[in-house]
Amino acid sequence: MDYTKQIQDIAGRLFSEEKIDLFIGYRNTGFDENQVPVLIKHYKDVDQLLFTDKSVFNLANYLKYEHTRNKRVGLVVKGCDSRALNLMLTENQVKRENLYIVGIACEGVVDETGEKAQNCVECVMPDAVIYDEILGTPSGKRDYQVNADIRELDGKSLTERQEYFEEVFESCIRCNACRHSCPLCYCAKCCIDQETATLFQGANTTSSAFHALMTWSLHLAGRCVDCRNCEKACPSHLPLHLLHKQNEKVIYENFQEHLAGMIQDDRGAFYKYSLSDPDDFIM
Amino acid sequence: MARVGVFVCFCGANIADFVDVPAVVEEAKKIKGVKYAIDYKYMCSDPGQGMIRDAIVAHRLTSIVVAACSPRMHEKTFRKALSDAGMNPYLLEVANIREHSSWVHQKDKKAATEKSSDLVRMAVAKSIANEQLHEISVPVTKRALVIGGGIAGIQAALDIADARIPVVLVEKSPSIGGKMAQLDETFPTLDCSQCILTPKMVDVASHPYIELLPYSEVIELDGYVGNYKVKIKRKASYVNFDTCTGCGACVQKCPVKVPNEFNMGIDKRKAIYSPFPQAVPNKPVIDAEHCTMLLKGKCGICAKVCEKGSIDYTMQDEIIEREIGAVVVATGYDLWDPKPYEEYGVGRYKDIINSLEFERMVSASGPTGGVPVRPSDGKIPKSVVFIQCVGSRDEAKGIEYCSKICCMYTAKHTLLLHHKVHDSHAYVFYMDIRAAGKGYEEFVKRSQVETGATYLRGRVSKIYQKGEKLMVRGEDAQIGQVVEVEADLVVLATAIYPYKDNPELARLLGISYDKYGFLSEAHPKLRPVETAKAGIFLAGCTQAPKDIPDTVAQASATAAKVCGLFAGDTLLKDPMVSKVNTEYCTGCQNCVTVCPYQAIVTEEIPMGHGSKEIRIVAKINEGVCQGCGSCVAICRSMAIDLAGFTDMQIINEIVSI
Amino acid sequence: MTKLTYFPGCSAHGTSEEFDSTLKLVMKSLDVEMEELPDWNCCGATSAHVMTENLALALPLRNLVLAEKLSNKTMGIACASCYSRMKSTKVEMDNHPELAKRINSTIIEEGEYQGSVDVKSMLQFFYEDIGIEAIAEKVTYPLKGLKIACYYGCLLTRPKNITQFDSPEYPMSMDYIVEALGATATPFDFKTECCGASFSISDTEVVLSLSGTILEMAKESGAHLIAVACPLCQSNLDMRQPDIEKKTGKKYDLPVLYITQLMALAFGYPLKELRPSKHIVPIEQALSHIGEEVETPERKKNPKKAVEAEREVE
Amino acid sequence: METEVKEKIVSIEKPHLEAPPDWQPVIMGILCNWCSYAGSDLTGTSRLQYPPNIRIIRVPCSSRVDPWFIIKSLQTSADGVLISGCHPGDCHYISGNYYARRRFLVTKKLLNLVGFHEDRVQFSWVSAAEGPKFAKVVTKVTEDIKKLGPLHLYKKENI
Repeated sequence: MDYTKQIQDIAGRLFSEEKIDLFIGYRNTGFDENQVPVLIKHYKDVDQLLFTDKSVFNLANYLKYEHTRNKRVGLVVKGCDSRALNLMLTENQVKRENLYIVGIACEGVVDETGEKAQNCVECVMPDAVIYDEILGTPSGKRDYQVNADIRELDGKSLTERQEYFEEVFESCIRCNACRHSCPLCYCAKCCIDQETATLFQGANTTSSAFHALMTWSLHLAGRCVDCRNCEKACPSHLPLHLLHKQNEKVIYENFQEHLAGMIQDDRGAFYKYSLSDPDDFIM
Repeated sequence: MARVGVFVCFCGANIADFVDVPAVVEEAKKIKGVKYAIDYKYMCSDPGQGMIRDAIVAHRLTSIVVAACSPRMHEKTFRKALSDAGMNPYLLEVANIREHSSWVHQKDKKAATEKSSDLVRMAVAKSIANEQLHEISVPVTKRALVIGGGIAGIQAALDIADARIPVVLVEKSPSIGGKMAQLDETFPTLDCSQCILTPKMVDVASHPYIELLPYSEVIELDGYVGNYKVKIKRKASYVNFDTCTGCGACVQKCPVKVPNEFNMGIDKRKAIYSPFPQAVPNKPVIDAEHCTMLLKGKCGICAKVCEKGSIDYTMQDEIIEREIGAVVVATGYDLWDPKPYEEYGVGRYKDIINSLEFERMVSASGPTGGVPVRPSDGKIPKSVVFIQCVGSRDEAKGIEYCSKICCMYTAKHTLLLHHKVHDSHAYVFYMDIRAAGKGYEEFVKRSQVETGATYLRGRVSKIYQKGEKLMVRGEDAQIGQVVEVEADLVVLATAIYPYKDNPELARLLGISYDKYGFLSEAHPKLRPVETAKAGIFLAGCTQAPKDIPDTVAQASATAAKVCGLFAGDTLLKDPMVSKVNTEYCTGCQNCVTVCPYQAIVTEEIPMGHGSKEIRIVAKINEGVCQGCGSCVAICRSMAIDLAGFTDMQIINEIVSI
Repeated sequence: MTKLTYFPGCSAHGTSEEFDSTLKLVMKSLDVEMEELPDWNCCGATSAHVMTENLALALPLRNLVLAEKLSNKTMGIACASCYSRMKSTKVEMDNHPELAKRINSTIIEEGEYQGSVDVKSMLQFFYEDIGIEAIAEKVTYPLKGLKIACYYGCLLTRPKNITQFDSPEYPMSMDYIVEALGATATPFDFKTECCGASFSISDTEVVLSLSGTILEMAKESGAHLIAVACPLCQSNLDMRQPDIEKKTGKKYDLPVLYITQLMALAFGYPLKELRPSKHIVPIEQALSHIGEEVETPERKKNPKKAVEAEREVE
Repeated sequence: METEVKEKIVSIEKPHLEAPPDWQPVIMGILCNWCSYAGSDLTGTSRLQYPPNIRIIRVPCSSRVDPWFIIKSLQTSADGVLISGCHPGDCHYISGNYYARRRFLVTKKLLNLVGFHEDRVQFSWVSAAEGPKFAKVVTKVTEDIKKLGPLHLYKKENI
């Protein structure tokens, strides 16, 4: 999967036609074969752009920051990224007319080991669901499959799970990188940092990490698109996707197979309901 | 620094017997922030409240905790005590140590005492986070909207208008009057429907406080109690009502004939028509579906014959907007379609009619001049079979409920038939005779004696044609045999069914309706005329099957409700509503979708201080907000909070133990 | 080439051979390949379910299981009573898996019930799978002039929640077929009335009076003959007719023909193929009406035109 | 069998210290004002007895309950949480409990994933008329929590 050429052409075209003020894409780190996001401001820089199966990051994330607001932005989105973008549009965080979206019919990106990343293996929607033009041949929606790690955890006993996660929460350093790397964590002031929440908790403790991560994942429940930006950003390499995948599973299985951001104007699972939602777990 | 006062009540023996009250007081004194704690026999008594008032002043207390019975019991009482002492009443918290402790742990005084102390601790913690709140006063537009111009709508409109409150009466058809105008005589007194109704209709037309909008429909309603805005579509009548004198020349000359809805299609009306002679307003309208001029662009006879030149083929629908404070919905009912009863041959035999058709026939002003005739050959029927509960009380083919009025009007019909065709005989197939009502049972008896009608208890299983006659085969349960009756005419007492557009209307008004389409009242017994939405009321068959007296009574009740609502210039509202912290609001508008009352709108504010850029944030309409807190719980950035139940208050409670 | 599993039932090989034979002819011209269900057994009819429910379900279930062994998706059933039993068994089985398991266990050596085969009466098959147009196309000898009262009997369309076919009280499918054959279907109110079949042996009196009214009404409707799709209806109305006439003193001579016989005739097969000899009431006289002029029955209003239609201009 | 499993869990789910003999669990009860709180009042007025471990918080509607409250309770004070609202269709605020229901299920499952026993957080629909039911529910929850033993996991004092 290599769309470098096409993307450079598109960016070039958009700049020359003055359709955009900046273009968000990927470029080489310069010191290894990995890639980093890049914000192109000038026509001359477009040749930095590239797109391969190492273009892992979710660029929609950069739309939540000051320097892209009210600018005409072109950007590249894979299937998962576009779903996040969809939600950002639904939740009025970006204006569609300000965007030129280059969708990718994604064949999956690789993780640090060079293998196809897990979320790509289990991906439900590899093609961009919203775009102005799309690169590659769409392969369409795939069947939902429960995350392998979750399946494994379900097999484990309560105690094993508890010990496992106690360690996870212990290793969290509360740096909030997960939050900053998540396109859907765009709150002006995160609830975790607000007085009401902070008042009763120590700074960096297992307890506060438990509290923070649980709250965070519940705020993303029914919204998370499994782009794993958070995990890539986490310095402690926490398996954050577990929390999200669990919620995704519960929601998919119980609430009319809801998947976040698949269609426009479809809000998160918590902002609607069905009379037929499961009721048996309630006395 | 918080200075909390704690007042623990013995409630006579109710609490004291199972909770060590003094111990609770001692515990309370230890709680951080508590400046004053005391117990008393009856806190709710005058001396008890006195103690609270005095303590507030004496100890400069900043919030009050009363440990006593359930807040659902005496919260108001104690709030009053606070305001009497010049303190904001919402600085009160009640610890429910009776229903939640002394009464439910009567075997374990120690545990009950500990629990009570904890409950006090929680209440104190919460009260520290309490804020001063003030009742919200909402301005009221003193004008009412009445939807539907049947007897219910007419009655409601007149009663409201008589209280010198302006009323907008919207009726979808060209004339008010509704179903009652189609009736001949009314049970149980047999006074003529027209004679008692038409005067009221005229009153409506001439009433200075009523704005009558016939041939119109409500298409939009927004706002909230006291402050609704309604959009009404006035359908093009193609006749200028201001200049039209109602002479009727146009109607006479119009060459187009179409089935007459008012007479249930028994006879024909013209394409330009007013539904019936006593119509109000008595001005004709052009039925665009059938008018040759409007269909094909030629004819135009009515325009030629109209001396006033009131005919205007170019007229368009117009949208009328009104500001109103309350709504009365009185859209009435339709007759249920008996198609599922195929064994009756409905639709195959002309001589099977429904009771409203019969009503029109026997009406003196009706299409047959007051004599019932067989639609097939126009002969006067000698033997008439009335079948009750067609659709009603029939889960299999119809609906479960009882239509309430059929027993009575069928009895009436037998009488009317007897009066119009003396040598006729009536057979009535019935399940039960339900004649509950003043003078009803007597009326049924009378009809049976006077007419000698044959009442057969049982269902009809089949109707078939034999020569000219209809053979009605049914069971006579009393003799336990199948009987066959030879009938010239069969009258089906088809069920009352809600007005077909009710669901649509309910949606645009934001009120709920049941599985049939009847609009739902707020409470089946205690709030039978209100809907769940404040300021919207129900009158007549739109809520459930009713006879005329019940309908009129309910209509007047709605009028009383409306007048009550408009009694003051403003409405006072509980201050426990959501508020938005615009600094934190991201404008994702999830709260807008979640709010069950459409109480959340959006507003544009500057991006930062003095900044030109604007951003969109949520805005609570305090008038509409009912304080459920749905929006608070789903707001990820915690930008919304619910006064009286703030996150801070609840978290305080949680962490206090 | 449609394929269809054929369940004749006992009567098709006995009292109603003419049904069986004409059915085969008709299917041939409609090019439907009928494959008789091998080793089929009694449906249990009315006798089984007065004994035990299990038996009443097990007997038809065996047939259903056998039918699933064949490749065909549909099983067409000649006899209305067999049809009723099979269909209601199928519905029971499909809606109550555990019951299905229990009953199935009694005939398990025949195989596991899948619910893969659809059960239809021949009438239903003609109406739904073949279609009125297809039937009309095959007509070479239109039965114009023939007035026919279509009698459905009790089981072809009832109970509705079982049969899921046509209207339970006033069905029209057969009437449409008859119209397609060029004949006129008379308005007939007793088309689903009980003929008393189950009493035909035990209490003949009942049959006489019940079937009597049916004939009476059929005559009322101006019919030359009665069309049926059920052997029991046929035998009752046909065989009992002389006794009924004796009882009532009226003369009906209404021959009772199977819809398949009429179709065969209209499809151009010679009269003898209808096996006239099988009939108690001779059919030739009635059939002689073919070719007579009839006032064409009023066509249904086109709903689109309805407004126009109810609107008249002086 | 069921209990055995629970025993096992109990023994491990409190790694930090054993339950003192006179230990009593604290159960945080969050009740909606219109149905469940009224129901609990009825339990009182009809003098139906139930274990004294529950501490009741009044909220206007079950939809006011932020999953965060549950997490907070487990993190700070409570050994178990009971949340109760109006039966589906009876919500005083039309649809509140439907939204709440979704959040509850997800929260319950998520907590379970990270090692909290399902019984730690329980939900019920109790109408204003169901005094007896409320007593039954509280008794059940209390017994379940007693079986599970004290919850030290993530409690601040253990860090």
